[in-house]
Amino acid sequence: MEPPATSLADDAGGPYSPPTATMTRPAVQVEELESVVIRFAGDSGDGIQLVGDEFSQSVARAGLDFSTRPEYPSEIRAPVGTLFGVSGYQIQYSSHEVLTSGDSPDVLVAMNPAALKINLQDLKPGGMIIANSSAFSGANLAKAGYEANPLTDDSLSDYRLFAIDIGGLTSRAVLGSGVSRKEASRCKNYFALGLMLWLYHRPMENEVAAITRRFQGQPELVAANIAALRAGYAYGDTSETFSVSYHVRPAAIHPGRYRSLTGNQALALGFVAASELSGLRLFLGSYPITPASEILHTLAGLRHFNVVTFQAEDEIAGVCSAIGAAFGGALGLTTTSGPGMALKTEAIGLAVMTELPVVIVNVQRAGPSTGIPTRIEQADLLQAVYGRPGECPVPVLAARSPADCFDCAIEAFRIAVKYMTPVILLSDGGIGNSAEPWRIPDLASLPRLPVSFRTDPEDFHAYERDANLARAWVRPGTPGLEHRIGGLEKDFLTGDLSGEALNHQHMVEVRAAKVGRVARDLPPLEVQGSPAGDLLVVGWGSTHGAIAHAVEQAHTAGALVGHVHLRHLNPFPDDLGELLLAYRQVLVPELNLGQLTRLLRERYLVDAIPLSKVQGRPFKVAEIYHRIMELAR
Amino acid sequence: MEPPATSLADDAGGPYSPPTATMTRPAVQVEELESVVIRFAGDSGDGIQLVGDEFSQSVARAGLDFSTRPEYPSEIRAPVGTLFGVSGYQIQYSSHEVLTSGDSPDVLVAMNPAALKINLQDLKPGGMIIANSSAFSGANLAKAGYEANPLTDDSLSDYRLFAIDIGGLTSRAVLGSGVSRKEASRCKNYFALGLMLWLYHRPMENEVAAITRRFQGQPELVAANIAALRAGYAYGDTSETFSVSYHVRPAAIHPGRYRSLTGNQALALGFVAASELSGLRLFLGSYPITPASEILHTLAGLRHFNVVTFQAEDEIAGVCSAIGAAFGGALGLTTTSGPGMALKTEAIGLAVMTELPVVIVNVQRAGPSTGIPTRIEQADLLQAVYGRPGECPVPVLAARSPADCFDCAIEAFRIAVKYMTPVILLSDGGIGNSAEPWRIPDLASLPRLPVSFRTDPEDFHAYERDANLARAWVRPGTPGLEHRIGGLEKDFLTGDLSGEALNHQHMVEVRAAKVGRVARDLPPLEVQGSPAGDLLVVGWGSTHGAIAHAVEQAHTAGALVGHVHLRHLNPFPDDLGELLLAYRQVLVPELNLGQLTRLLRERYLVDAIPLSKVQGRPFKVAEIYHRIMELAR
Amino acid sequence: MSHSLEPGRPLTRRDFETGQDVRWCPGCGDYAILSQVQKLLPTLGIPRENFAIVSGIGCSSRFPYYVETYGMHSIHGRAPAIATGLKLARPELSVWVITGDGDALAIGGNHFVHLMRRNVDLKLLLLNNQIYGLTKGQFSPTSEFGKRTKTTPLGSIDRPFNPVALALAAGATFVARSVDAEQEHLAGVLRQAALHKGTAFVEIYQNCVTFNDGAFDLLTDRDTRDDARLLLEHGRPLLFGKGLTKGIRFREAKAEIVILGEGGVTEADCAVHDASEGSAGRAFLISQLGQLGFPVPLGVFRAVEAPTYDALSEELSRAARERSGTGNLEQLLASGTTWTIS
Amino acid sequence: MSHSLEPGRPLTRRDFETGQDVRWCPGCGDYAILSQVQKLLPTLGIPRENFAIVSGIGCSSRFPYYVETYGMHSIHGRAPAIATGLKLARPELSVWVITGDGDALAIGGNHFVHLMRRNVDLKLLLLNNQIYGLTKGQFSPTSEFGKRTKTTPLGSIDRPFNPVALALAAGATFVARSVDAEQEHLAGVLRQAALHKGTAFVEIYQNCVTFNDGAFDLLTDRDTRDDARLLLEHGRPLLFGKGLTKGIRFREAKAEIVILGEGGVTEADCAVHDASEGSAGRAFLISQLGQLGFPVPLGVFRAVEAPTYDALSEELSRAARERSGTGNLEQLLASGTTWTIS
Ligand SMILES: Cc1ncc(C[n+]2csc(CCOP(=O)(O)OP(=O)(O)O)c2C)c(N)n1
Ligand SMILES: Cc1ncc(C[n+]2csc(CCOP(=O)(O)OP(=O)(O)O)c2C)c(N)n1
Ligand code: SF4
Ligand code: SF4
Ligand SMILES: [Mg+2]
Ligand SMILES: [Mg+2]
Repeated sequence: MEPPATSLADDAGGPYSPPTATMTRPAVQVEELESVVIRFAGDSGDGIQLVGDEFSQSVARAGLDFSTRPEYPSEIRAPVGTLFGVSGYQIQYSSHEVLTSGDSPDVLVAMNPAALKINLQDLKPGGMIIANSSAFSGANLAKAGYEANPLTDDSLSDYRLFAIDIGGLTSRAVLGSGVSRKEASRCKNYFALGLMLWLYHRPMENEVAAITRRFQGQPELVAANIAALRAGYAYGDTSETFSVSYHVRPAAIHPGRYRSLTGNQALALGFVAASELSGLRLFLGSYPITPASEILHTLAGLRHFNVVTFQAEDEIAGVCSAIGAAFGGALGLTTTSGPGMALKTEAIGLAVMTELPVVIVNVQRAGPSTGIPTRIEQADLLQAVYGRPGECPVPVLAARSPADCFDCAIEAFRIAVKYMTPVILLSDGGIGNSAEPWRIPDLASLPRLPVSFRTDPEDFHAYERDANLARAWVRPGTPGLEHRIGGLEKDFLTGDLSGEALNHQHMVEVRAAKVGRVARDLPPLEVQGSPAGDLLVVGWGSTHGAIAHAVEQAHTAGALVGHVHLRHLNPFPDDLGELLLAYRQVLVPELNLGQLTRLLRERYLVDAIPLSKVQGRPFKVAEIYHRIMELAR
Repeated sequence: MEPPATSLADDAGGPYSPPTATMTRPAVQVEELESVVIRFAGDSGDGIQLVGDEFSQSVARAGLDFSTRPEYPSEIRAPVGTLFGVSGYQIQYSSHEVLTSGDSPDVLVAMNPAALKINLQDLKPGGMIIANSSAFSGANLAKAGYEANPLTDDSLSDYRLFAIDIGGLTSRAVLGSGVSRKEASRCKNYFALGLMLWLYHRPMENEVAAITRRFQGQPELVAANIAALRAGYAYGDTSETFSVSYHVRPAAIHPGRYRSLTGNQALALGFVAASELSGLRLFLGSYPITPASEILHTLAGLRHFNVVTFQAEDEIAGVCSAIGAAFGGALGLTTTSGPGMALKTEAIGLAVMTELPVVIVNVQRAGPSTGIPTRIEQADLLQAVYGRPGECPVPVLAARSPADCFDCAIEAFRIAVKYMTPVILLSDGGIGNSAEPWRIPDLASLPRLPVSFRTDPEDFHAYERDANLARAWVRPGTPGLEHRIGGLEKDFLTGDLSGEALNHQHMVEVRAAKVGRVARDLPPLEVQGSPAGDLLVVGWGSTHGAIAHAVEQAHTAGALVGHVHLRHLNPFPDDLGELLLAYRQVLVPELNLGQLTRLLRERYLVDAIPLSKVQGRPFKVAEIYHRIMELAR
Repeated sequence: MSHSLEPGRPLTRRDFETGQDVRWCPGCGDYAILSQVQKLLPTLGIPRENFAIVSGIGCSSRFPYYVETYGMHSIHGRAPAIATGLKLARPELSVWVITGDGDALAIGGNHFVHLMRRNVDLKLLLLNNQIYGLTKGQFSPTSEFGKRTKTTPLGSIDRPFNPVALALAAGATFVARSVDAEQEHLAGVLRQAALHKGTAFVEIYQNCVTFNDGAFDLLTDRDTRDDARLLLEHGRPLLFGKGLTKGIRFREAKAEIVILGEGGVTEADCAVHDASEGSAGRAFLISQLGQLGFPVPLGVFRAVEAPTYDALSEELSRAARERSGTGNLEQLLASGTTWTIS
Repeated sequence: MSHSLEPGRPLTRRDFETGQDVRWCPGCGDYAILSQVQKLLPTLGIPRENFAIVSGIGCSSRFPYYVETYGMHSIHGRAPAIATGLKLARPELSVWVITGDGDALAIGGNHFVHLMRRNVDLKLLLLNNQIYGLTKGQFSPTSEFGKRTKTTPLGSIDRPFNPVALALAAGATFVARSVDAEQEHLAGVLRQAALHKGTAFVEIYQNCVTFNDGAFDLLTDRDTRDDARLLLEHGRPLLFGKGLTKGIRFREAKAEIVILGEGGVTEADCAVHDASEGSAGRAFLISQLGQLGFPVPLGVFRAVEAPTYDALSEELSRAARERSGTGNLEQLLASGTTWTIS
């Protein structure tokens, strides 16, 4: 298979530029790989995220598929060299479709002892370690809890260790560029990047350009960082440290124009798209919280669209302002994570009662309570479905990947305006912060979001319903349609207050039925693997990649296993019940104690088996694969 | 069966006084009844609740069992004569055990047209109407939506109508007592009471005494109201309007000393008992909300106990202050209803994480959102069990009757301190406001609530657990045990912050297992009716009376039906699974869309059938009975 | 149902009445306030459909049901937040918030102060009866110390808020106080609030006949009111008492009562009220008078011009469009580093 | 683990250190504040085990982990409510609240003002860095207008709170301000707060090196601080500037700057600071100075005596017992109308 032609444009609408390969390759052996998992790790001040991002950009340009996962320390700027100050960035890229950032790295780039200490346990047996030996000295070793220097005490003999004086080499390389010692030391991440580019056969030119852009107006820094980059590349090429370098063939990716996107960014773009597609103002009322804040940050930078962002005094004000905006005829949006979600539940009840289109995004994190804010978890599903007093039904969606976030954002507002209802959209910290390539869609391919406000005063009744059981949306400012809504129970037609027994029963049932109607819109479920057989693996949210890989492996190994991944968690798609019956057993891998499992058991009386992991870490493909093979025999 | 001897003491420890029967009975026919349901209804200014309470006291004194249900208008003081200003009070009393306030009244006392209009639909076919004819005039009829006077247009011919000029007769009776016209008119409720006492063979003396107490220091009002009471009694006796009067034999009630109690009062007393039994301060932090406020009102009046009440600025501060108090070594309590419950969920998560004994009472009302605040509903069960982000398990209990509230209050704190966990206790507006006789327990019969604070600094670890999986409770102020707790995930032993993968999994599982342990303490389930057979009716909360009646009837009619009523909703009792298997079918009557049904289906994969009523009204026995008979064949 | 409007006909009070039965206790002070608002709205030159009234929960918060405009009877304490969202989404609407002392200052206290700080162009009427009416008589954050209520049978130990002072400290640009029974005064204050650009906060003392009857009698009874209250008028000296024979002056920064004519004191010695003063300092001093045994000030404490939050928000959007051009979705989706696989 | 105490040995700073790694950015102003608190606590004559520190969420709220007392790192904004419950349950404890500008004034604004109003005997230290630190740099309710942050790329349109003014308006009995870098000043203010009976609120300007570096440089740099700040001292005239050559006086409740020596002005013409004044009016005027281009006041604005909420609460219980006797459960259960079935 030949690598597909790729083009790179750094800005929207930029000119086509053919791939470049100006460096002559060193004369070492080249090994072809199907895929590789690399983890960069270092102190939070080491610029690890930057290196990771740049490396992934480079990989993307080559038409490779990839997936990344940053791991931030939970401290803002932890003391240098400590274990809790370690920052990590993992990337998997491949000539096949990449669905996760990989279970265990093949290569660990460790910029200091703490980074080695924390990440070694994940490294594949026999994996490669590239360690910055200059950082492996007294204080740093002690802070990481090493009694002896692991680079020299033979304790790493099970791995392929490359101890390189990255610090020293960088300092020498940047000599003469006019930067301070401190600045010089900050360049070592580019040394590491240069080395990795060499090792994985990636060209350097784009990085040079990127450095030039990044340090615009600071010519010494440009010079120093480029020098470090080139020194790293040259080190690989000339030092004869490495006898092998690696090449991964480009993937057979769907043709099109691509960019890299995190889940949070994708949500932001999706919401802007919903605004443009509906012609309505998007109003975001939000209170910052990890790992959801980036959606607010991104949308705050897009006010040249019909977008208004409002940093509220708390989460309650966030959702309430969105309800007010929806009452005004805008797309009401609020974004948060677990603790904030708890606070919004009373107001979501009001949105249910007033039947206003508001989307509530919960980028889940590890709980309960403050929990482990920077860690992944999927434990807010039952809260989304059942977590409000009263019979208070709300459609619930979940995104499965960063790219899927874009579609889910539009889908959430499609449902909200069609059915006049709040909608909860679940993402998680894994998806939110991970990047993957995203094929930029044609505008024409996006779904329609038709909205028509009622303007005709003839025979108007505030709670009269259309065929979707939705009441009419009336913008204040429309003459003759003045009316009042609120949280008290309403007459099913006029919307006047009503405490009538049968009216209440009717309204409770209608609100439930309306949410139930959402199922009518859903496309048939797509099943990966066997369409029937021994085992159906049912997943939702960010476990998609790991499950899909595991099922693919199991299927290839001959197991009669299928995989369905649910985007709609409430209501369930109509065809799910039948699908469940087509298999002998049902397995539900979740990053919680079995929440979807409970919903499936209750709804379908199926003895679904949970596969629970609640460690603040994503599933490894192998964990799911093993369970599948146990069950599918 | 002879009526049991009864004694009446108006104050605790008062002297024994034998029953009195000084009035000579009128010479009308006396019909013996097994039970009777009476509804008093009138304008909210008519003193209906007072009459109802007095009547129920009278019935109680006779050793009859009873159950009452007030219906307040949702307005504070609605305009006179309007439909939404109608206040009602229903009592059922019987020579058998009384479990509900009755489906349909046998007798309706209607003080004005609006009261008639609203309540007529509930009256038994052929039932008795006692109407205050003086109120059936122009404006009042119009406000109630009557075009003609129903007392005179024959529209009530299906009922036994007694139109009595209660207003006029009262005015004449109180002439000379020196009260104003307005005050005179306010006495008509006592006329009605007098009449009903006569009609149901109840003595008048205690009412005379009650009036004397109530209007202490206002001799004219004492005189006037006693005059009205006697006039009502005399009217029955002498007017020859009634050819029959009624007598209900006293019930075979468990001997003991009794008082009448609403559910909210019973909770308050139960919490004081928990404080006394544990020797700990009871701290209530609460924000007023219908129908829960009365618990706060009652406890605020009991500060001569070791009780501190704090009216917080909102529900969040209410629960947070309770958490702070529990941290301080007190019994932390907060009380609310649906909308407030929503607001407390974030903080309940903190209580789960810090493992502090806090009891959260939710006196449910009709939702969602503001809903119908004065109406009954049981729709907050799923929110109680699942309504928090993260894996956040909390034991959930529900009281079945006003008297049961007392025991549940103690049970809630028993669990909270034994397992160091927040506990949610569900009641509802029906139970909260209804009164029933309560046998005053012996102190010695109350459960123990042993609490021992840790004081030994040796080998102290903040999250070390005892056999119940509870961590130690340490009161600040204890030397050498200084430690920090909080909402972040903790090391399983030391309580230090931990983001460790396996520690988190362990802690999530331990918190779940701890709540699961509660099931070990539970007594075997009690089954009413058939211990196995065709149909098990599973209930929880305030539906107890209606279900028990219906099952009794069905059982008597030969159906193989059993009834189990769950106090513990999370975790379920260990023997529930087996019990469910002993019946062909399972029916779950609930005042919601099937919330316990969902929990049973999920847990036991049993095809439980919901019987849903969401009308802001309790079940009628007949509704459940019919469904039982359909299913049990 | 909505009273129908013929185009062109001037609006009247009746156009702002709904058919709904008004469900307050007979004699409740809320009636008078409703009536003043219904009189005021038609005179503002704003089409009826461009009004929106948002309330929380409480007796007072039933208000929107009785005014024939767009309205939302929302949840307890959150009306300011909902109204803020509405106004930011639709700056052209005239948005009013109706709230109670519990709604605005107990559960809603945070939204209240943040609204004042931001200066969103909303009118907020706080119907202060110093009690929780709807829940039948518990003390509120404005109830007096020592008050006996259902939750304080031995007397409350909470010291009350002074809502005017709180609003001033939070940065409010318009702060006023009136009382239900003084219809003319109330009408005047409400009109000024309506005309203010920015958050206009009006505290209205409101008599709850059922649970706190007579709380403001001192201020409204003919016999006592002249000495008990101080009517603030912009540009006029601070005078009170029967025949305006007493005055307030500030020595350094302490208030003193002076008797005109005594010891040669004249009107000119009294402080002149300047509602438009840049600093909120003096308005705050005046707001403290009631607490100190001085007469209770009624009227407009402060009315200063400042950019409104909603206007600034629109301005941000304009600036963003100026900088980046009107947003283009296609460009946005394809922004950043892109590559093409063919 | 707890540093062990021999009975009788006087407490030292080290007794209040925990073994925990302190996880703030190097150079963060929180370190200095922690250090002052650790120095102060052993000197108060309170056994170590009788301290409890409650915090919310934020960088600042990590504080309890580093102080060897009882502590709770609670949830965002709610520390005042938790601490209130703790103090009402256990009035004998010395309870401290540590909070940030977001924690106390954004999500926690309501609990903050209600705490001030009630005067619960708690010490509340607000570490104000005018930014959300923990969530990595969004503007806070105390950030300046126009600030560019992650959520305001075009500049913030929110006008900031003045926490001191807000606390005064809410009725606080002790209000002070200091700054992390001025260790001695901070130590003095903290000591006064600790000794105050009632809610003691201290706003501490705290430098966030990572997201808002240098925010208070004007107040702490040797070159600028003398003109930029006004050090309040009870009973002393309001003087500032190098060599204390300038003063503040109030004319009719308006502040003016005077230059000593110019036009015959002497110290005696300047306002004398009286933190114990009954009315909060003048303290409020002083709190406004910073906003008006005058120097920023540091020190104790207000320190007045008033019954504490917790003491009043205990007093209620005493009164109840006096009236009804110590509660007897048996009697309570059998109270009201009872009847006996035999
Ligand atoms: C979340 C929530 N908490 C509590 C309540 C109960 N509640 C309704 S109104 C109210 C207070 C009303 O007082 P105020 O705002 O002064 O209004 P008023 O009735 O006096 O006009 C309370 C506590 C509620 N509806 N929702
Ligand atoms: C309910 C909830 N909402 C939001 C957050 C996210 N959050 C944590 S700290 C914080 C603000 C911190 O700012 P500040 O109080 O000023 O403390 P600092 O970090 O600056 O010391 C926010 C928004 C949270 N943890 N919980
Ligand atoms: S309770 Fe008070 S505030 Fe409420 S309607 Fe009645 S009088 Fe008005
Ligand atoms: S982010 Fe700022 S406030 Fe937080 S620890 Fe770092 S310097 Fe301190
Ligand atoms: Mg009120
Ligand atoms: Mg801060």
